[in-house]
Amino acid sequence: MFMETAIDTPESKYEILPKTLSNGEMDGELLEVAMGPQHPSTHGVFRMDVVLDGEKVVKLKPVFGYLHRNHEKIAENTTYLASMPYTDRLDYLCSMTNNWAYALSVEKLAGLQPPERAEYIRIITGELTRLVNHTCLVGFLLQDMGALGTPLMYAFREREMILDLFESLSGSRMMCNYMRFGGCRVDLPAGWLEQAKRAVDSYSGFLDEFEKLLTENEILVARTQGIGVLPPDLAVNASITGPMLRASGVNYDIRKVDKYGIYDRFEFRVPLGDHGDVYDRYMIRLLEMRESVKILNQALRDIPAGPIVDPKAKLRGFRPKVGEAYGRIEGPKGELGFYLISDGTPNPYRYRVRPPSLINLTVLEDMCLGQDVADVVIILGSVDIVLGEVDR
Amino acid sequence: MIIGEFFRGLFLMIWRVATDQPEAKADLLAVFPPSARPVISAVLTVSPIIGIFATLFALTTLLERKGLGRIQNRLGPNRVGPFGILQPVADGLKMLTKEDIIPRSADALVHFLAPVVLAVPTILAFAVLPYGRNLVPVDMDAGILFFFAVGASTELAIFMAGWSSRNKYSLLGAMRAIAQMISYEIPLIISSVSVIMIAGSLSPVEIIAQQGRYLAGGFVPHWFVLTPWGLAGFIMFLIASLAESNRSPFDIPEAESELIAGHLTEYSGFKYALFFMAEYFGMFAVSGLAVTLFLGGWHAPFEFLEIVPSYVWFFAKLMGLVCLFIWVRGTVPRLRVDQLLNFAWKFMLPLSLLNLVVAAVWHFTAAWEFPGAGLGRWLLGAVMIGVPYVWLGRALSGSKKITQRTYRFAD
Amino acid sequence: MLGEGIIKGMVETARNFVGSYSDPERLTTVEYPEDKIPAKENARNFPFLVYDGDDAARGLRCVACQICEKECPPKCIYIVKSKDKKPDYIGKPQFYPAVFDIDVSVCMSCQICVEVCPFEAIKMDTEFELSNPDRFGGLLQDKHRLAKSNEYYHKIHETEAAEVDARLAAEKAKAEAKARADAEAKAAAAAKAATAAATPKPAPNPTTVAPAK
Amino acid sequence: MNQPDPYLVIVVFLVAATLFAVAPLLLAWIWARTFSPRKPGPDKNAIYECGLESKGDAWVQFRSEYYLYGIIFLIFDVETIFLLPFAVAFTKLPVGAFIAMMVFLLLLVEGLVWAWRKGVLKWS
Amino acid sequence: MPLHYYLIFSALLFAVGLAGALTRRNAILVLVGIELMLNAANLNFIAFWRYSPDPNAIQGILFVIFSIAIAAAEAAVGLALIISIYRHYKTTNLEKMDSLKG
Amino acid sequence: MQAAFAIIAALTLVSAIAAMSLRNLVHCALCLAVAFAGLAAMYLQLDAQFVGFAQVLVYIGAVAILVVFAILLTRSGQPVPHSVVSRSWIAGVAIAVLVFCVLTRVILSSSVSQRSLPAKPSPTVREIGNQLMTWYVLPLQVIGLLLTAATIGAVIIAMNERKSAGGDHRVTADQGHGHGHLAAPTGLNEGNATSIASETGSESPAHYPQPEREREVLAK
Amino acid sequence: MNEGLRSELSKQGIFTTTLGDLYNWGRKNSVWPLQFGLACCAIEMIATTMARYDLARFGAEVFRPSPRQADLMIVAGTVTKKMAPQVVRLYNQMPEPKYVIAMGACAISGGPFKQGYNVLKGIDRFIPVDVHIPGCPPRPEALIHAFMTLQKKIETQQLTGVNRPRHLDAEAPSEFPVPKFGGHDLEPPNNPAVWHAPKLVREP
Amino acid sequence: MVMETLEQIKARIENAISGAKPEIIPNESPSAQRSLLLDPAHAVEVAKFLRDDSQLRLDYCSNVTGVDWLDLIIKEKVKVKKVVEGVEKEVEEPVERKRPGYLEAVYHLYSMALKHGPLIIRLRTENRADKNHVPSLTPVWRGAEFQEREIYDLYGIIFDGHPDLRRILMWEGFADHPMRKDYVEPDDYEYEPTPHDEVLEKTKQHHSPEPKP
Ligand code: SF4
Ligand code: SF4
Ligand code: SF4
Repeated sequence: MFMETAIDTPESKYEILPKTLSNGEMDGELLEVAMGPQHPSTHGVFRMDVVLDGEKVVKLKPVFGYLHRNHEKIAENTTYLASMPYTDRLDYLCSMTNNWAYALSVEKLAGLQPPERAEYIRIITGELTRLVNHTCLVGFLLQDMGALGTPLMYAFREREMILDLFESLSGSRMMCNYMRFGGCRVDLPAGWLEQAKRAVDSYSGFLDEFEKLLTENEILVARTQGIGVLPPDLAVNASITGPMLRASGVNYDIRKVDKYGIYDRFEFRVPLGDHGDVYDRYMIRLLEMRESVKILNQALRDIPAGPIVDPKAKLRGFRPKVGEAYGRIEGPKGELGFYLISDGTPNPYRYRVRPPSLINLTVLEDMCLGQDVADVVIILGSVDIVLGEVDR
Repeated sequence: MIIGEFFRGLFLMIWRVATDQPEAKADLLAVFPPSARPVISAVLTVSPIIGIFATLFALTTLLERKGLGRIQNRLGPNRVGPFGILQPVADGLKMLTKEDIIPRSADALVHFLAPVVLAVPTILAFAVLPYGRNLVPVDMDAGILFFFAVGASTELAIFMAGWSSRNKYSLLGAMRAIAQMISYEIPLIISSVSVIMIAGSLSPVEIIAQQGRYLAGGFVPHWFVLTPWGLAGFIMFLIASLAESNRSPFDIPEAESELIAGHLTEYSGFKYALFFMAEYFGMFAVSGLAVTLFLGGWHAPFEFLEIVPSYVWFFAKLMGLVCLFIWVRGTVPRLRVDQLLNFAWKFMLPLSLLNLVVAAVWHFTAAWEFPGAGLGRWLLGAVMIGVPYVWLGRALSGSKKITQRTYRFAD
Repeated sequence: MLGEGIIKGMVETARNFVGSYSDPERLTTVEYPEDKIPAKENARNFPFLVYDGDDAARGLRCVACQICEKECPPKCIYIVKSKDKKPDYIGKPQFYPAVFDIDVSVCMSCQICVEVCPFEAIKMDTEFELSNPDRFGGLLQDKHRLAKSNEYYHKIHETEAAEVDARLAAEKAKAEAKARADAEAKAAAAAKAATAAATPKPAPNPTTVAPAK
Repeated sequence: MNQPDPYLVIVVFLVAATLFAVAPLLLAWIWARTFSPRKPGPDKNAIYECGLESKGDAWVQFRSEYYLYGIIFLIFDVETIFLLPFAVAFTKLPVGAFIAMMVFLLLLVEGLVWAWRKGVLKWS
Repeated sequence: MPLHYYLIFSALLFAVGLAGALTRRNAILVLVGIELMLNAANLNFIAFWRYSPDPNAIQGILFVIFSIAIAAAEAAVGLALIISIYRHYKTTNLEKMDSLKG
Repeated sequence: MQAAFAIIAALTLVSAIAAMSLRNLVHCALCLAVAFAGLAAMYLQLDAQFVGFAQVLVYIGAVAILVVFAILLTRSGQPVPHSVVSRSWIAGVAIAVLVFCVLTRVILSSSVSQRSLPAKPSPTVREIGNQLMTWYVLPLQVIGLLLTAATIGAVIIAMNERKSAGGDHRVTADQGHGHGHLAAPTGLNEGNATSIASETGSESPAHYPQPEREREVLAK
Repeated sequence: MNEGLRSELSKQGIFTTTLGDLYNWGRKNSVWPLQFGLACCAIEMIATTMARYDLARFGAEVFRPSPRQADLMIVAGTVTKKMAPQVVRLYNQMPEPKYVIAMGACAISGGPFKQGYNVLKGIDRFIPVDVHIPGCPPRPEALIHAFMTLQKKIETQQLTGVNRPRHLDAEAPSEFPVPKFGGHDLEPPNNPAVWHAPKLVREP
Repeated sequence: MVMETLEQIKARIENAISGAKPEIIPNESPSAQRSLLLDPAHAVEVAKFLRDDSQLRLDYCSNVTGVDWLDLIIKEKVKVKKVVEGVEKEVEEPVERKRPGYLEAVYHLYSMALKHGPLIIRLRTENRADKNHVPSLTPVWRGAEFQEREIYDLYGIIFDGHPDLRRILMWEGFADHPMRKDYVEPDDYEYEPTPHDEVLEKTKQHHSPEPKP
């Protein structure tokens, strides 16, 4: 009798767990709680409609769209170049990789080839972005676990160092708008490489500190191990990508698979988890950061001199040929792809972002069912979403 | 004339308190008619305590914010008054003038009463703590029991707050808070029972008196924390008191990350401030009790330091513990509610019961006379509590398959 | 799993706490209104219009070609081209913007206007202390507020401004050379009694800033 | 020794604590009366729910876990009122009394262990 | 102060508890009424002990302690029963329970 | 003394009556707590310090909480629409009044009840402990047994069957998913995965059903 | 303090003036923001509270998750039409005195996304905004600057008199109607009591 | 690992599933990503084949998106033989061909197991108005779940067999599908500090230029 009142959508996808006990007795009532859109731990304006049985989650529906900013529509009404600054605002923690993915797709569409130095710069900035993203993620995750800001503060301390680099390179801390079709906007300013080397060198130290602070912490371990398990077969089928996929043990990293840019020149490994739980996702990100540091060291060592833009690239009056292209990179959150259809005009006919954050949320409910409410927030945190990208 | 006497008495009282002399109030009381003396005397006892703790509360909030700031590589409040010292005043003023919202569907009376009912017992708990050599407001035979009794009544206040708000987060938070507080109350009491066993009294004054001796030429105080059972009891007491005062990592009831602000969600204005204050008062009270039970109360750490006024030591130790709480708060994440309850029932409770046995053994082996007996006793106690600790810890974490992990790498 | 992890973490926080008193690495706070982090060379916030010389009205480099207006992604520039031409600071008659407004409450600091401007007339400012209780009065900037001198530009973006100046000088030299050549050619042509008129346009497109090295 | 009656001090404490808690509330009320009027409204006084309109009642039926914990707590609470007199008298008591107390405790612990085994202490 | 003050007060309390237990429909409140009656009895114990010629014979106190323990156990079991019944019949109303009979 | 008694008695009685007559059960429980507190104060007045505090500890700290839990668990928190008293409430009140009258008569007629207050006793807690552990050891053990029995009994009664059956949400939840036809990927870990060095690697798949084929690949 | 203000103050009498000063001092030094972020700007808002910029120096690090305890709503990010009712409701649920900072281009005007069909063109269409910070995102220092601007604004408010701020005026509204979802747009698309479309100042 | 060519795949699909008629859509841009157009009737079967076939194993459906193709008037000049003034001549004559509009769902498939891809498949609706159904591929690839919902929300394609087809980004009760090319945005530019012509035009239609005081 309470079923009707508590659960609204009759066509809901998941069968609702039998609430009535075998002998017809019932225990407790379902409590419907909205978590979000203003909620301390949904990382922005995300909402989950959670149905609780005591503390257990029996149903969870993500609700999107609170940050639907019509990015795709705006991009279809404007030029290819003018969309570049908008990509910064997709996943606003990783503007460089967004730029890169978009530039890569347009280059595919228009047949441009960035020069060597530009490729190196892209790798450097891209991996720095990965560091920023993973660091912040871990900080936020711990924040969700109730660690009162300390890990987050340390994370942001390091983030500021990298943002300084970005700012002196592109002029803006977060919204770099740095890459261009066929290259990059400006060359590295004097002394940038040295500064970057210093930052990268100190990063391992920071990671050590971070791990000392947390990785062995009993509370963290107890809170994360065995929570939000994502089996690999489901992960693949649900198109999960990025660290979340690899935490489930599937070896798929587009940097290795597509070898886009010049990733085949670098030596790095792809860490894989065995359990696919929150702890694995946390650890995979820490390990990936260490690999990123490796890549950065190589790239900073080897970067050649030379031009930074493909001479064929045009800034004004850019009109690719009729056709379509899909380009993708391994963003910090997963596969970030851009699908473009050109009809020969200066504006793309169709502009589509494949948002890893959104698609990684497909399995949110599967991971949360049967867990506690308190786990929901850390599971969500471990998925690593940014609402700008989820809702676009 | 009377006024002169009054001020002389007042001055003498302050002087005597400051110099640790007994009978501080006598001269001042002489001014008043005998029938009024008991009440005046009580008021003279009570008002400074509340005043001091209110100030301490203000300072602690600031200390906490600054301390957390320093832990987090930043400065913390420093612009309101010199070094930000007036920050709490500004906060208080603002809270006082803030609009007070009572949700429409809430139970207005209970909603109003909850913060009051919470604040009163926590303040009452200050009644039995001995603050200095001659400074104990109420010396009762069952003082410790009184402390626990008033501590127990705060749970109802939290329930009132959560229930009357009629908000889902509030009610969930309140239920969690109660579950947590009742679970940790038992370890809290039992871990102090070991002290009571050895001291043989429920009176805080007596317990402190038992810790007043010094060993090794005045350099090793005879505090209970320096015995194996005392140390174990102290640690358990601290953990339980963290939970009782809802401090991180046990701040589940107001777990921001899922329950907004728990039972406080619907409280605004000064009612919220009262909750906030009660949390800190609760923290002071349990720290005060921990100091009394385990850290020798107002006794100095070394004999030659006894010349320093005793209450200085008491408050120094108290603030030391408060700083420890802040430090913990700055470091650890929060436990989940079931883990927390598990921890209380499956770990703290057995160990605290075991600690009683250790204390008993300590008592029974007091008669040992052979050379090295002291050390032997110590080691015996340490092993008796340490081995089960390790075993239980292993067993509990093992049962949840919590392990060190290694990771594969693909090239 | 017996509490060592927590102890380790507490040691780490304690190190940071103590370090915050001795080690500047561990006390990263910059007390903003008194201390400021020095602005980076490339830092950008909102555009401003560069003028040469010292008369803001005359020296504006902007010729109201409206390219930036068209390219600005959120369309926050509004230009009305003058009907007449006015001599600029070197005396060359040019169109000028009768109205040049930027709504900084919309501007996304993307620098695209700067990139597309063929005349090096619009540049990015580093000023950020613009918060204002008045939305329309305070944040809609007209050309008088936008105009900043070339010296100011040099002050905030030293290297870039030097490059720009060099480029402009080179262009000017080239244009003059071309004009001279044209004039000579014209003279020659006139001698041949042919009609030829060329208005040289500064064609090269300085969109992507050339490599610094 | 003119130490007053302890209960008198406690009563005064009680009164003072109540005053201490109520006085600021009163002050706040006076402030609101004189200067800043309270302005209740349908939205402001609605239940907060993450910015959404609240739906469903919060006063729902809870699950019995809470009660199970409550039972065990009650039993152990009662146990402490036996434990405390024992503890106070402990130093003067024979070993036998200690053993008797241990038996008493063991009985209760047995209940706890039983409940543990039974999965009562599993918050699900 | 004579003893009968306490005794009459205790009788009053007992009567209140009894009236509640007899009149309320809700099973929980019936239990609460019983609890009140038990408390009234406890008060008697204490009062008699206090007024006994040999106040150092503390049986009265011990009795009350035991009585508190028993009352607590009773409350635990009683409330558990109510919860269990509620689960069956979805009501704590005694009259309804009567009519359900099942 | 008299005044204190009067105040405490009045408070206790009023809250007891309120506890028995209010409509909202949570209010009843709260009033009950006040009544308990009043009784504790009365114990203190009678110089039974230990019992007074024990009363607060057990009744307010535990029994009241239990009552509150029971109220929330049975959803009795909301005021009910119908009358809260039973149909025969007049009879109930009458019986209560009758009992009170009889009791009062008995009390007033007894000579014992006129006894006045003897000297202040000093029942220290130590005394209680001594007596408890010597003369009353047997009752103590009986109480221990009783409490244990009460725990077990109450838990059995209050616990529902599902708990003892150990049903796990996840299992059901997994079965409940609509997508029965997950692609079974194989060879995901193929080839390059170096050193499966996990200590727990062997037990990890227990968390989720790993497709059979994948195991084979891992084994290769 | 300018002359007019001074004369005004002398009219009010010394008591209310000191009281008012005290009140303003307390309010301005203890502004607790609502823990509420919408988009990219929220990241910079978080960065402002972090070690490098440390908003805590102003006593404003106490980000409260519940609007009941918050004084300041920093609208940090794009307010979409789907989100706007929630924002308004949250604002309504804050106790007086309450302030709003519109942080970033989006919150002021829709910013870069103002051409979007689901983007609200400025939160000041529904609730009164105290301080606007342009920028996309504004630098953390800009937020601190805005915060100080707000403090200055609070400082000059008077306790009594006709110029007293909204929250001290019993007649002034303290909550604003929450817009409803319509077929294509919010209904109403703005609150005319709060937002006046200013005159177009120039010829097209 | 290299994937088979599109032609090979097409042939194998035709072999394996009788009645399926995939069609290759060319792509002349430098990316050369051609795609397979599937007929809705066999789409699910083909998708299953693509996923399970041991050589393809396209287990990972990366990107799903909608495209709106409006009715297109294609103007061509066709040579027609005509009798003009009695003489049969070849005359070029403008012909207007109408390609009816349709909605399209595009799926980008990769293989995680064999690490190849992409294979692009497309599904088309019959028209843009009422015959806007295509089969849902969510039962084959869970990853398509939210993306198909999004397409439904923004383009209005109805996916038959989708487990939970509701609006995802816009609110319930939203009347239109905003990403369609012909969607008319609500006019809420009552005031625009930097008004461009089209904005002013729009404003004029809906609002009196005189704002309320
Ligand atoms: S910076 Fe970008 S948004 Fe701002 S005016 Fe220039 S082009 Fe427009
Ligand atoms: S592009 Fe440059 S010259 Fe042209 S209008 Fe804009 S600022 Fe002026
Ligand atoms: S103003 Fe810019 S940074 Fe801020 S929310 Fe809008 S787009 Fe993001």
